[in-house]
Amino acid sequence: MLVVDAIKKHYAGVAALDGASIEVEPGESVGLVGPNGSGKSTLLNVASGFEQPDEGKVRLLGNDVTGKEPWDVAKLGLVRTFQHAHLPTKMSVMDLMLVGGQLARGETIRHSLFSWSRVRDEEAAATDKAWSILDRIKLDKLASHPGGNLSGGQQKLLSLGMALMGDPKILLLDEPTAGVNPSLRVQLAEHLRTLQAEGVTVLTVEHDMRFISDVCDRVYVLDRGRMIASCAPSELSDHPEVLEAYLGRSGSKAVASSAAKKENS
Amino acid sequence: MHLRRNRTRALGLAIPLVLALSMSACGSDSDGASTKKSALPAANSSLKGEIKIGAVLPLTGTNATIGKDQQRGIELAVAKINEGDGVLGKKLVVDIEDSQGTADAAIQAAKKLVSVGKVSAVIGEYSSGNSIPMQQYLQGQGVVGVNPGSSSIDLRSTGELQFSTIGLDDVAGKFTADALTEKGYKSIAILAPNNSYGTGIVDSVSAAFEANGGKVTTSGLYTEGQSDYRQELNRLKDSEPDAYVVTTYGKDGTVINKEIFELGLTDKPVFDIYMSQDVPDADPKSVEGRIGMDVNSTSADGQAYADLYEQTYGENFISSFNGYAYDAVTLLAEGIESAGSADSAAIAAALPEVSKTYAGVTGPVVLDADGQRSEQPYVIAEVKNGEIVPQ
Amino acid sequence: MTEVLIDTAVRGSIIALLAVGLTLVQGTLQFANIAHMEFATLGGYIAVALTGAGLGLLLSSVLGVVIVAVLAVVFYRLLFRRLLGSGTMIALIGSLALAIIIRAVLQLVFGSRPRYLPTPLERGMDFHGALITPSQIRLICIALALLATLAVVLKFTSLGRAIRAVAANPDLADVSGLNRKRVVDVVWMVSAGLAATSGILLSIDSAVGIELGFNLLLPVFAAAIVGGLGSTLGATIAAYALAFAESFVLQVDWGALAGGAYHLEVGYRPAVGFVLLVVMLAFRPQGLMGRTVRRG
Amino acid sequence: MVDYLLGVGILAAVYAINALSLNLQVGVTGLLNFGQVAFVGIGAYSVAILDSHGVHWAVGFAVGGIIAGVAGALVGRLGRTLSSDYWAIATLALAELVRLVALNQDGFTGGAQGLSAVAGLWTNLSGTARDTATFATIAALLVVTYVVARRVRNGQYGRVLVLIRENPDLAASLRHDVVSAKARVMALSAVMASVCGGFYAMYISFIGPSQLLPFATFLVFTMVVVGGLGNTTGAVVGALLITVLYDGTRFVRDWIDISADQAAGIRILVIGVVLLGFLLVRTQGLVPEKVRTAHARR
Repeated sequence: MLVVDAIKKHYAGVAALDGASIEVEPGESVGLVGPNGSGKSTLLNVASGFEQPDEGKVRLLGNDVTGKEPWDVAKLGLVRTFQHAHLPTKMSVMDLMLVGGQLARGETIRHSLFSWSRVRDEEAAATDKAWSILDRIKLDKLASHPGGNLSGGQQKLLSLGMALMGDPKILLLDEPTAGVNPSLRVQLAEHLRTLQAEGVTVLTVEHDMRFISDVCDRVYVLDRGRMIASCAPSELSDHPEVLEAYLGRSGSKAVASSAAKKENS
Repeated sequence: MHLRRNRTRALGLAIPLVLALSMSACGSDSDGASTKKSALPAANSSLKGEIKIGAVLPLTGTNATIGKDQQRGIELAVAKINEGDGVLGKKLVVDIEDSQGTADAAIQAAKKLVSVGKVSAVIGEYSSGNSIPMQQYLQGQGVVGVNPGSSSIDLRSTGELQFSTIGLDDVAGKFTADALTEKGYKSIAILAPNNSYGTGIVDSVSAAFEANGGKVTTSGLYTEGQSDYRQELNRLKDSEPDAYVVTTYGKDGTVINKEIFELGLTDKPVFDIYMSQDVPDADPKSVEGRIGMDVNSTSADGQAYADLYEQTYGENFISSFNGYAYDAVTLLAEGIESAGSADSAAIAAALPEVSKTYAGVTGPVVLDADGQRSEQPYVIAEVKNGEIVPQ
Repeated sequence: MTEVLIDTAVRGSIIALLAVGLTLVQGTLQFANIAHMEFATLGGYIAVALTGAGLGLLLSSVLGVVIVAVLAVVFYRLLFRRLLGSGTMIALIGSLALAIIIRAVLQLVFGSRPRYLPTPLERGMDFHGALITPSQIRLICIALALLATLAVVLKFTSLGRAIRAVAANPDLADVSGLNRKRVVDVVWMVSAGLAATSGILLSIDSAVGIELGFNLLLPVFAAAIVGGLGSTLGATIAAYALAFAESFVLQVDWGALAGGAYHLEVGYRPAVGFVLLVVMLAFRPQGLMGRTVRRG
Repeated sequence: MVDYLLGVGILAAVYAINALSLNLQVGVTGLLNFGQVAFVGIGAYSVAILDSHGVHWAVGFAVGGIIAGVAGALVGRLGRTLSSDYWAIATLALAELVRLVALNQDGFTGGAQGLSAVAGLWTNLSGTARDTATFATIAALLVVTYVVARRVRNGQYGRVLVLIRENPDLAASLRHDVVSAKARVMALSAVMASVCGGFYAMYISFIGPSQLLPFATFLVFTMVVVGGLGNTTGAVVGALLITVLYDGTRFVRDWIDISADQAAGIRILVIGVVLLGFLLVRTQGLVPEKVRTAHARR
């Protein structure tokens, strides 16, 4: 399904990824964990086309997508979400859902000007679909609210809903539970399991180990740009490297955190 | 300013096309002038009805001082005419519109005069860049245009209804080229601003000088408003001519004159076209010994007119453009009188004929086949001890 | 060729002083201040006004630099902080508006004719076949001295390290216990002061006009971008390289390649920077020294 | 008086088209185009140059539209490698480049002198009738431009553009080709601006490099900001208000006794202060952008 092979990526001489690899099978739900600054976000960016690796390959459904534009990767069926949703305040929830849908005919200038009725029909079909997803994530009552005014947790949910509008084959979730309250977190975990049951492949970057063990079949551990473990979530504590990676450097967390921010910008 | 402007009445100080006078310099000019102002004479009460012509002048924008002076020339001419017999027994009215110093606004103003005021003739403007499109517009509307201030040779071809009461650059260019040849220069390098005035000067001087058997080693056009012109000046220097011919003004004149000195171009003769427009503003050291040409408009009528101007406005000429505007109005009035009607075509037909006998305040204004002033008095002068002295 | 080198040194110094300040502000606030160019114009006019009031040239110049530096902080606190709160785009439009306002005010006060500082007219000295005036030599020396001082301050002093820390990562500076606000104030003062110096030096060399700063906008921004965002060394190198390219392109007889004689119109000089910029972006989008310019 | 009002009306309509075009770029898509005047210039010069060679104006409009459209698309693609603020400077540079070419290539642009005697519209009419017909033409053109801008803004394409403005990464992750979307909206806006330029050259019968100064762009920016960034109606409202204000300040010398130089300074100052004031106090403009709420109800 998704193969990320021996990726190297440097920023100003500092290695963010140092030969990390990942392989996700169809229908799997895989977690990706690691301390701050270990390169998780960079890996996600490389996999989704937002950054080009210095070395290594990315394959998606048998296609080499290394260095492809993010929208081209997305068109193949890979949709990602972001750690911070940053949804616009000038667009309603429904509008955001619609913009997440399959590429609409009306997105060309010609069709926005001339193919009124066909565009309207498409839009109506997309709207129906949006309603069913909004019902499912329980945001239907907020459909006309500006997306940017929702709470952080609701924005995360909405981001997932927007991603689902395009019927993704594989979802890449970047810290889906960060800033989300416990009840929404439970909901989110349910949604992910349902999705997996429907055949959607999921790769989740997450700090919350309980969430990981709730939704993931398997988990990769990344540390300083290298993959140090791949196992079932329950086996994580058996790996000494993992423990060391998490606990051994907790003192320099502030530095690592800022490095991670820099990496994201 | 480095130098208090010293006006030499012998030099007409016509400053075609360019703003040579800073606002501050104008103020200091009027120091010695009488503060008594006399009102313009009232119109002859026997005049019945009106004959209306239009004028488009730069009343605002960078050339507003010139526009104001042109307006004065027009006022004086109108007062003189209406004090007498008017035009065709009617009172002459000149409707003045602002061009804002830009081409599009000048055309807008002309449009208004033609469509609302229904005028049959329009005087204007000052800058060639504005006068040319305006005259082309007027020609298209079948209205007579009289240019009292622009000197670009392109005005020659704006149409049979279009005239000029000021000599164009080909007249000035021929005079300059002959003067250069006479001084024995075999080759020259020319520098002029990159606008219609500058290109016109370069073309006409080059053509006339080459016709005299001379060689133009290089000709440069500089972009106005820069802080440095060494590139342009070095090109002039590298072409190694017998003499440099420059024409600059206001904004850039001082910088260019300074750099001419710094770069050692003053080792050879520097000939200045319309020298009164930049020499007074320059560092005296940088222009000492410079030669050049300027307009000379001393005539018997001219002196009386200058006195009238001073009496009316309480100061000397603030530019030399009022005279050409005065002549434009008076010539048009005589044309209408001679044509017997205010019909555009009739006026255009009459103008060349009346111009032959017309004695203008700026000297004779004989119009040639293209409707352009065919001769204009010029003078050669030299800078001695910081002052412009006729040779 | 000596002519080209002298031209490069003079113009490069002027551009470098402006580009370095621009890149410093860009580094700390992530925003390109278009009104930066007007600090140069302001400096020139303030020096003119002060000499007109009877002060000496040196004193007027120093005061001019100080006044502009203070004004810059005032502009930052009163305008830009608020504009930046509404987003970079708003701040960018706002800086354009401020630039227009400064020019309009200067035109109101000083008129549209250029003004001159009272410097003696000096004949250029022969330097290997080209002429250079004493004021140009002073200009080059002062500019190089200031650029060197800036480099030393940025590299070796605690203030310099603080500035670089803020530039490298605005969020981090708070963590490290730096007073970020003070650093930003200092950056504005330094960058505006350098710009004013540039404007005054140029005014001494030729004249100050309303368009002084705006005429330099393209080369200065080109140098800042080509040098790499936030990199003062890159901006300096790029400024001199750009000045050399400008001078060289104008000096070469392109017609000789085809047998004739053709020199590019001097009016095209500002275009050189733009072309250089496009070429740079095509081959090295991160600039000479800097981080990446590219954003997804 | 009628003619004066018609003149102001024509001017306002020309500016309104220009503002609609700029609003699509800046307001809707967040593309800070400081070189808008270049597109206007391309349209104006195309019509004027071809006219001087005796080519019908319709061909001039078509050629201008094509050149501007291609230029717009290329400029839009330049945004790929430039961050938004430097892209803005690059557009300013590009506009200056166009002006330099117009100024220095006098062979076909007429150089500093510009091109005059451009064939006008409605040459068979004259006087007020002609001005009325011209006004009607530009008003019709404005209505068409308004409808196009509004449909694009409010349709599915506009939805993508607003998302690109607010969060380009999110748009890209949802399979929207950000570069192409920007390039296409730049092309469309450039065509609008070039039509407006071509019309203006015909109306005024003249185009010269002095009309391509950056202040021309700045004036349109003020219109868009005052009207309300991102609001199509706002762009038209802003254009009307600023045209009247800017034209009105011409008379400032009738009220106070100042030199012409100073009057010119005041006119520019007024525009600058209005823009900065709106940015500081009422960033959203007079007619704020509405939240998109398509089909929000079942």
